[in-house]
Amino acid sequence: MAVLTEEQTYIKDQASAWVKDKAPVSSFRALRDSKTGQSFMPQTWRAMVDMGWSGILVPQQYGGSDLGYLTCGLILKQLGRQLTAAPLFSSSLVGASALLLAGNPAQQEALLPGVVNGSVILTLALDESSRHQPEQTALRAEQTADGYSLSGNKTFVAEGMSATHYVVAARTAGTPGDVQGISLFVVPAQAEGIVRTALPTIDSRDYARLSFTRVRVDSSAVLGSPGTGLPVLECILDRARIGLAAEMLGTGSQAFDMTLDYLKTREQFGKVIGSFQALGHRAAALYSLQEQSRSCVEAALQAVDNGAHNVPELASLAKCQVGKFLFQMSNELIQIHGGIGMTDEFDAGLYLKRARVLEASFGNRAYHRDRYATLAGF
Amino acid sequence: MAVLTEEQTYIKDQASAWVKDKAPVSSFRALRDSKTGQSFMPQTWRAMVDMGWSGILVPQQYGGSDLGYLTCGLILKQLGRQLTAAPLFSSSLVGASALLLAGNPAQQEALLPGVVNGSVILTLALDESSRHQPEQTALRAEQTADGYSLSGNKTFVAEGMSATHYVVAARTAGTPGDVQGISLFVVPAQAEGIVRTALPTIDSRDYARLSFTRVRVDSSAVLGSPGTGLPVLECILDRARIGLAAEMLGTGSQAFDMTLDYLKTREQFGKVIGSFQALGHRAAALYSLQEQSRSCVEAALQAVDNGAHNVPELASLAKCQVGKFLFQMSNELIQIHGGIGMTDEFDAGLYLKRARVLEASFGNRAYHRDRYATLAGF
Amino acid sequence: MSVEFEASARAWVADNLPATLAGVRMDMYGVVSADQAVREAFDVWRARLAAQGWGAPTWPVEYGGAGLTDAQAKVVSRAITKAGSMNPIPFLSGMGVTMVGPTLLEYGTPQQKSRHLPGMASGEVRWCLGLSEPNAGSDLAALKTSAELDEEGWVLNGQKTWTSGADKSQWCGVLVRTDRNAAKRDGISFLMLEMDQPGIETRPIRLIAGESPFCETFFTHARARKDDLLGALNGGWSVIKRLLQHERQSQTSAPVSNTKAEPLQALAKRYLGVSADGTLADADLRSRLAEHLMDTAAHELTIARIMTDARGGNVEVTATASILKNSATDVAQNHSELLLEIMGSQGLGWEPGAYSEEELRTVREWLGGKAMSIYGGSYEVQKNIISKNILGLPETTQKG
Amino acid sequence: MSVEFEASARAWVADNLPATLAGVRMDMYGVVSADQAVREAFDVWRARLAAQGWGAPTWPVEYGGAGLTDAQAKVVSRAITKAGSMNPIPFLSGMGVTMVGPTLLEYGTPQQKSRHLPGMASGEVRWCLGLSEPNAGSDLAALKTSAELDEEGWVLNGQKTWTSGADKSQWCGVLVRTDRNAAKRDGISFLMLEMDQPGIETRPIRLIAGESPFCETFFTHARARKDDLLGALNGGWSVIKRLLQHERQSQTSAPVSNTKAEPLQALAKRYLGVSADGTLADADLRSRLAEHLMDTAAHELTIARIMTDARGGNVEVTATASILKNSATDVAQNHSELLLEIMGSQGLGWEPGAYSEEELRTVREWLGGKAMSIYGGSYEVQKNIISKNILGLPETTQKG
Repeated sequence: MAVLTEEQTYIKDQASAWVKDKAPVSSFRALRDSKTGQSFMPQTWRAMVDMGWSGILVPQQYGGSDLGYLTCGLILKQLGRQLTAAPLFSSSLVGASALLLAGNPAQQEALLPGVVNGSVILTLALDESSRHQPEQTALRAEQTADGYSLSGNKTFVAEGMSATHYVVAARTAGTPGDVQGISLFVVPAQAEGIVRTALPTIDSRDYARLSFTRVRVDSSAVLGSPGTGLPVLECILDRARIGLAAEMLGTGSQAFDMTLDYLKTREQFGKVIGSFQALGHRAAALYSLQEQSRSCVEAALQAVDNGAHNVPELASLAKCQVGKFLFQMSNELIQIHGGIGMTDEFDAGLYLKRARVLEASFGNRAYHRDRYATLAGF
Repeated sequence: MAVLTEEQTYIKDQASAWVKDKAPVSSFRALRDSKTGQSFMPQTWRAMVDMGWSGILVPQQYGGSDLGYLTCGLILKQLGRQLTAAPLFSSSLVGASALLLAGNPAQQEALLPGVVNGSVILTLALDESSRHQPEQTALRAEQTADGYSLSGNKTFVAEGMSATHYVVAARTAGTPGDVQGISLFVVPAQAEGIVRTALPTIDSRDYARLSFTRVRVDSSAVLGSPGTGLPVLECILDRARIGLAAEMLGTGSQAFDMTLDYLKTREQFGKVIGSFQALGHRAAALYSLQEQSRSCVEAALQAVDNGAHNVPELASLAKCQVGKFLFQMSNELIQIHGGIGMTDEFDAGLYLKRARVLEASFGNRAYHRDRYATLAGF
Repeated sequence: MSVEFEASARAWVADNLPATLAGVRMDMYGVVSADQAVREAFDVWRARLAAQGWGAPTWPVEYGGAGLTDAQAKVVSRAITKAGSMNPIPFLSGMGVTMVGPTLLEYGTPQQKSRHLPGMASGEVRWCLGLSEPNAGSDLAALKTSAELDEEGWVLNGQKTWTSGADKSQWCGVLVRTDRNAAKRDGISFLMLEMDQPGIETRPIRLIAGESPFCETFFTHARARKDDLLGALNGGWSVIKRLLQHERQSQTSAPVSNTKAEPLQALAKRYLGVSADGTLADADLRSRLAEHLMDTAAHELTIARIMTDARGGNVEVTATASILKNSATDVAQNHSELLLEIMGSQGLGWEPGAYSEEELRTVREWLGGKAMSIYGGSYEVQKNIISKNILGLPETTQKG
Repeated sequence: MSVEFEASARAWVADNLPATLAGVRMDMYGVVSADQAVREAFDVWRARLAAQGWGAPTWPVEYGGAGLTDAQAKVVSRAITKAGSMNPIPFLSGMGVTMVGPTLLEYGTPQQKSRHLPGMASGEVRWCLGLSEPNAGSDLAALKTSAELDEEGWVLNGQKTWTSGADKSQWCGVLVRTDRNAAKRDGISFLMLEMDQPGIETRPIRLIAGESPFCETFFTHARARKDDLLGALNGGWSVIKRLLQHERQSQTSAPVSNTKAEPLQALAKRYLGVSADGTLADADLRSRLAEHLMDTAAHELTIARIMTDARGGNVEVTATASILKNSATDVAQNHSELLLEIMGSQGLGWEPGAYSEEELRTVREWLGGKAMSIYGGSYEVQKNIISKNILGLPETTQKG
């Protein structure tokens, strides 16, 4: 990967050590089994904020460190390894990116400090059906005397129950499918007319369905220029896809390490199972997939930091390649562990379930293959 | 498979023995290296005719035995095993099927006896581009006072150089892409205005490109009713696809046997290479593919004999599944044989080359996946 | 086989199937209904089937069967299915009718047969099987659970796992080590014992898909009668090999799931919609869906071919049959993954609320289905069997 | 590294590259042209490069090199490429500059270096390598070709195969058995000998793709000078291991084919056309094409990552690098298969007439490319290396 700066190396090592020590998969399991309905532990989130992770993409003037996406990705990868639950991805990366790319100084001034100190959890509310289709946005924003009135539904909203604010993609003109007529709004979660319902997903994380009934916001809530929101939304989404790919890489890499360790220690027919050539060759193939998707993820993170022109291609590439790795890896994790892998007591199931949720987020492999082909002009 | 009749069992065993003994792959290699431009050995074809193979689909009244497609498939599979070159598939199956399905008594009377005694080689001239797209037929047939005048081009015509007659798909109305307006004609290869050029393909078999320049035929040359030729053409094509699938199954099965034999005899690192688990598992996967495609091919052959309603589905299924098997098998044939498999001296290359030609004939896998989906209503 | 028999079977079902049961769902533990009347009707139905010998129709009448041929048995079950119901007894007997019973018929003494078979055939006695042990996995022969003979009979000590239905069964067939000094497979015996005794404890296993029929089963000085040894002493390996063949049969003859429910392509169109030309909106998925449907058809045509060949007495049958366990697994698991992909974010639900029953069931079946490639001879073991027993490749060796 | 150097390199090329050569195609045997003038210009170009020490720029000046750093060497070759030509010497020297040379630099005596290196660096002496033997395949250490020492020197007997360019080379590096009694790998030595002698016969090997540079090479009392033993007696295994590392380097740094030619998607649109919405007419192929382009990008980004890491002195490099041989193979072979599919019946031509040059070349490259997963450490050997050396899994064992 890119030769890291001293600071990046420090943060990477810090994240790796901290996550293993303070937020390992066992604490996620405890949270899941506690049935408190809590989607993350406040003290975990607090610690991340104190370490400055919530401000990594935010300029100093708003209390952040402005270290960029590669640094943020290094941390997300570590969280992915231990399935650590926190709003870091949804708010500190996606929400912050939305404000940085589309917000005006006043909006940034109003929310970024909160994003950095953790008091604001700003998440994107986009999908309306079971699929990721930005241009199909249907939620309507009717112009009113002093602003807009939003009505419609959103679903699969990450951190949707704990969010304090939403970036809502809405239609100010046109019909679902039109690239024109989409606008972005920042809406407080407490706004009158918003009803949120928790989605009890297999990964026991925070996802919500939102219904908007004549939710009134004034004109200052518009992020960017009304009606032309799709291009900037795509920029936000590409950063989200790349950040998510970094988390997925971590999840897959941990699954790989667990499997490799099992191959080296588990005995059957009086032999370590890793000595069976067929398993060895499968491990080699998985390792190759891991290394290649890692190359894509790191290249994509750097491309964002360098303002490269091919961020869209790299975003679809990273999400798709790491998606392929994680899909196979999560299945092999179960298969190679055999019976024990099927028990809830063992962690394999947690990784498998999380893997499918991540795959369905921000466009699955088929979505990004199609997008990559379109971007490549065929 | 279907429990065979005594007669079918006899013919199957006879074919298997005769092909190994009289028309093995070594004689095909000799033919290829002879550079005589001959596409098959007359005595081989003569022997097949004498055994009655050329008349298996033809009713007794025209000198055939009317034993049906399953029997014909059993023979084609054996030819496929040894890459035996002969017009059996193109003329005795495809040509005969065209006459039986679309021909009137006069046309059948005129040509079927010749098809049976081998003096007539009747082959289908359909493709006009590098792809198999029946409805894209563009070769025009203009109505004249006493019949039609054909102008246009055909390519990838099997047995095109040795054919005595062609079944030509032509357009009497509409434009390429229209399902209406396609008609079938029987045209003598010697007809004025036909120029044929040999296509030197990798499998060293007989394929030709034909150009038609105002080729005059009278109305009696029309096979079936003019303008509505596509439905019956599809029926002919399905029989062709199923017959070809049977040949492909034989080619793949022989490749499998060669590979299995090599796995059992070839030593490396002081061990028989078949004892390496990774290779054993690959052999198991190939065996599974072979058995499953065999089920599809046999079911499809029987469906034709039973006049089942789902012949189109089974035709695409058989061509596609056996295509998948043959593709992987032909590559593994080379890979597992290693260096020796790369040499022209060894037969692996002959099977690999033939495999790709068969794959491209009468619709490749992608074509039949698409067709299967369409037939299934999505 | 005679048309009369078919007619008489239909007639019997018509006369004896309580109307209240038609179409009512049943699972491995009985009828799924809170309605008392339905539950009583179910007991009547079970009793009538048992009295008719149709709980295990191919078994001899003396052991609670009806002495029917396989063909006749098929006719019977078809008659019951046609009437919109099912024969619950094979399920109520746990591993009894499908596995332990057939093995008992071959290896059991007359006394053992009359003692154990009728209870299975009537569905009144549920059996479980104690085979796998922790840390043994696919290596069954490595089992450690021991049985020693004292004056009153066998004394068992050890632990089994993946014993399906152990917490609900009255009897258990268990594989034990009766000779520590013999070679792995030569020191094993097959014992039958009652579950309701102080020496046995069961603990249900929670799986990634949630609740499961599986248990961990602990034997602490558990007791089996001396004459409940099935087959020869230290001859348990041949008994179990036969028993597992019965298991494989019951597995591979099971239909592939998507033939039951709404066709996959219809469901896909419902979730994804279609393009202007009527094809599925997601062209990428469409190709993979078509390929999956073809693989499914190929698998089912292979089962059909094997059936025909078997009737024709073709010897290749067993060879071809060896691929079925894995191809059934491929088809079923791929089917589940495709369902999840089709349902998108609606295919990720764990608990009710925002998801349809179908969506929740799909997710649980997807998770539960991961077991198909692990239990009953793992995917890898199946490939070893094919490469060695069927293709005749030598044992795996050093190096390479 | 200094801008001046880059400028001076460009200047030198501008002054010394004969204008007639710009853009003229060259292959491993020299310039591809019938034009006498061009052929003479080519000899001039080679001589000037040699005089400049740029045939093997990183070698010491005393051995015909220019003592440049790797970075400087890259600058030189870029300067030549920019001028629309190439450096033919590495090709003219066969296995000399890329493999035998670097190994000689490490293991050779001063005498051996001055005797052999200048000829390689000037491109006047072509070298081949006699390593594989019939029936040895991936198991190099099983070689049988023997060498015995008599008063005049080494006497070689045996047969080699896959000796690339043996029929056109002046010298050969050959791996021979010098101690039958030692363990496989401990009885092997590396000898250098002249090809032009009565004891050596070569026979070209015809491949499935047609003509090939490979030969079978027969040694019958062939002779090598006593002091042409490279490395220690019976120490040939370490020599060859090093030499094969040089081979792998030259392989994996080679660019992936489709980055050169017309982009695959453009070619696909040319052959298949597009639908109303501008997407490729064959939607099924479109998905697989997209996946292939992504796999290609992932492979190339991995090469790039390794380069950066290497500069950063990251130790993980070698681990990651171990996947490149196979991923390069996957990408290249899949690329060829897709090309064939795209070209349809036009992608099946063996001889000119009805096919374009591009179509014929595609077919030959598809066939030739099957070798990628066989030579230079087969696909299987690569996976063994990864699982054992990189992932640390134990040697393959009995059973399973």
